[in-house]
Amino acid sequence: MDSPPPQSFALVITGAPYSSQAPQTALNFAEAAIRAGHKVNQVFLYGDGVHLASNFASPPSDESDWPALWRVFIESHQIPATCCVASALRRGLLDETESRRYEKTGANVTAPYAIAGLGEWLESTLNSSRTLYFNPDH
Amino acid sequence: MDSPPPQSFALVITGAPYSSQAPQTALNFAEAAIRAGHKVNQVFLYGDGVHLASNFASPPSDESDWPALWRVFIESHQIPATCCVASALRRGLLDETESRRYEKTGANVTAPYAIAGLGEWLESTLNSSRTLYFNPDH
Amino acid sequence: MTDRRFLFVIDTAPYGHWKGREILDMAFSAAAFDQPAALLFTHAGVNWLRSGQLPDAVQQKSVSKNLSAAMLFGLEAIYVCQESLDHFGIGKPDPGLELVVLASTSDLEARFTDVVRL
Amino acid sequence: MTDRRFLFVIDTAPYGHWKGREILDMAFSAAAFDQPAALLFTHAGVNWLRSGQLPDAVQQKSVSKNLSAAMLFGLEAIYVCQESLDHFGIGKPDPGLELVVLASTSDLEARFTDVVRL
Amino acid sequence: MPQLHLLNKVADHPRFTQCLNQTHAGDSIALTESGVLALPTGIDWPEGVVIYALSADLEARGLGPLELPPFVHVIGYEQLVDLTLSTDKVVCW
Amino acid sequence: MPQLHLLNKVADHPRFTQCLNQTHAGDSIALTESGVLALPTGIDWPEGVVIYALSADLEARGLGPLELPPFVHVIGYEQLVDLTLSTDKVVCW
Repeated sequence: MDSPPPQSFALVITGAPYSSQAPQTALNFAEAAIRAGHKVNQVFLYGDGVHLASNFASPPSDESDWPALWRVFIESHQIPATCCVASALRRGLLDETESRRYEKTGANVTAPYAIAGLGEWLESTLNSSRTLYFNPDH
Repeated sequence: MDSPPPQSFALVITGAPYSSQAPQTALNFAEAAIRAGHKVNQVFLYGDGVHLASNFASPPSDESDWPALWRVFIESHQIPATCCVASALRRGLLDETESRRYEKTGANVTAPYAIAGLGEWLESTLNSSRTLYFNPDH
Repeated sequence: MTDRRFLFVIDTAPYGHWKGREILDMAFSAAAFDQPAALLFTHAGVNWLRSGQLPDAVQQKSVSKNLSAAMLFGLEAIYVCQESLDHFGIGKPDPGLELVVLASTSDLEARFTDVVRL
Repeated sequence: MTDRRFLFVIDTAPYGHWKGREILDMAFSAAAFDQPAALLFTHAGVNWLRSGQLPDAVQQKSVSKNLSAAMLFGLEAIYVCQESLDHFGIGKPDPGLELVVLASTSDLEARFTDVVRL
Repeated sequence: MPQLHLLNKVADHPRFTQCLNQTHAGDSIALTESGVLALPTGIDWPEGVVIYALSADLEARGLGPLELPPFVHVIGYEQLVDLTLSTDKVVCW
Repeated sequence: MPQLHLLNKVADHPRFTQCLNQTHAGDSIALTESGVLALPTGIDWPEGVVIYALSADLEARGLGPLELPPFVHVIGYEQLVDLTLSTDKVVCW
C-alpha cells in the first residue's frame, strides 16, 4: 500500500514553557509530522505561548531548554514562525523594531520568529490540512 | 476608639499581568494596606508572577500598564521588591548581572526589582504579620 | 483548500482571565478576512454577557462595545447556552447584544469545520 | 514574630504544570532555613507520588529523588490524602518515599500557621 | 481558630470545592476576582461561615444587590485589609 | 462526521466534562499530558467513542498496562499525527 499523500499543519501554541507542557507536546508532534513526510506551514505563538520566543530564557543546565530546542527545529526545517504582536507587546516580548517604537532598552525576540498579527494565523490555517491548538492543561 | 496598631504584610504574586488579575488585585490591596497605615515589607514575584517585573511590557495605550503602575507604587513607597531568580531565569527575565552571566544580549529587569532567591520570601514572611498569595484565578 | 467555517468558543470568565479577549480577537480577525465565523458563549463564559458590567472598577476595558458591533464586523452570530445563563442567574443578558440563545449546544459544533478554544 | 509552621499543599498534577515544582522549592527553602515545614499531596497532586514515573519521556526531571531526601532536607513530614490516592488508583505509592497517609485532611491545616498553595 | 479564606476561583474550579470543604464554622470566605461569580448560582455555602465579596470585582462583573444572596457582606479593599489582620489566619486559594 | 478530540485536561477541569459531553458515537478522544490521569480513575467514558492515550505522557506519569482500562489504545506521536489527518475534524480542548 502506498503511503498517504503528504499533508500540512498549522500549529498554534498558547501555553508558556516552564508553566505548561504545551511547547514540548507541540514540538514532539511537529517532529513526528515532519518525519512522516508532512509539512508544518506555520508555528503561531499566541497568548502566554509568546514566551516561547524569548531569547532571554536561561533554564538550569539540567533542564530542557524549550525556547532553544524550538529555535533549532524551526531553523533546521525553515518553518515560518510568528509571535502574535498583540500578545507579545503586552507580555514584554519585543523585536528590534518594536523595541525602538516603544523606546525600550533592548529586544528579546529575533529570527526565526517574526512579530506579526493574527493574519498569519488565519492564512496558515486556511492553507493547512489541520490547525492544532496546543493549550495549557490547566 | 484608637485605631489598631500598624501591621505588616508580605505579598507574593504568582499570576502574570495580561493573563491573570493577580497583579491588579495585589496592587489594590497593597494601596489599601498603606492607606490604613500598615507596612508592606516585601513584594515577591514567583512563578508566572515574575513577568510583572518586565521592563519590556508595552500594553496598548488604552489599557492599564500593570508593570509600570507597580513600579511607581514600589518606588514611591520604597518597598523591597524581589523577582525569584529560579522563576525569572526560566522565563527570560534578566537583570544586567544575569544577562552577562548567561551571555544574553540585554536585560529586562531593573530597579526597583532585585533578582534573588526564596530566602527573601521566607525572611519577609517571618517578619510580617501576614503573607498573602495572589494566585491566578484559573 | 476546502471552505472553512469557524466557531470560537468562550467558556472562561471575564476579567480574571485573558483567554476570552484573545479568542474574541481571533474571531474578529477571521471575520475581517471574510471568513464565516461565529461565537459561542458557554459555561463561565456567559458572564461576559451580563448587563451592567463596569470593568473600570478593575481598571480593565469593556468588551461589550466590540460585541455589540459584532455583526457589523461580519460575525455571523453570537450563540449563547441557555443552561449556562440559567446556572449563573443571568435572566436577561445585555440587551445591547444580538444573541442567539440555544437550549442545547451539542449540535452546534458539527456545523463548523474549525472549532477554536484557547 | 510568632513561631511559624508551614504546610505546603500540592494539589496539581505533575509535568503539565510547574506549580508542583515551585511549591516544592518553597518547602525545601523553608526547611533549609530551619522552619518547621511539611508537605501535603492531595487531589491531582497525589500523581506526583505514583511509582515508576519516567519523566524523561517528556524531557523533564524527576522530583522523586528530591522527595525521597525530604527528611534529610529537614521537612517534618509528607502527608498524603488517602481518598485522593484511591481516586487516582494509586494502590501503593512510590515505596522510596516516607509518607504519612491521612484518611482525612480536614484537621491537618489547623496545625499550621501558614498554609501555602500556588 | 477562625480562618479567612481568600477565594478567587470560579465555582467549577477544583479548588473552589476544596476551599468549601476546608472551612469550619466561624471561618470567613472573602470572594475576589472570578470567585464572586458563584454568588448568583445558588450554591450551598457551608453553615456558620461568613461570606464577604469584594465590591470592585462585583461591579466589574455587573453583579448588583439584586443578583446577590442577602447574607453576603460587600466590602472594599480597606475592609479586606482589616479582615486579613483581624482573623487569626489567612488561607489563599 | 467523526471528530478527534485532543484532551489534555485533568478530569476535574471543567473542560474535561465539556469534552465528554460534546462527543458523539464514532468520535475519538486522544488523551495527552494530564489528560491521561483520568484513565485509572474509572470514569464513565461515552459509549461508542474510541479512547487513545499518548505513550510518552503515560510513561512520564508511571501509568503502565496494569493501570489502564483494557479498551485504551496506547499510541505514539506518529500515530497521533495519522489520527489528526484520518479524522475529518480535530477539536483541541
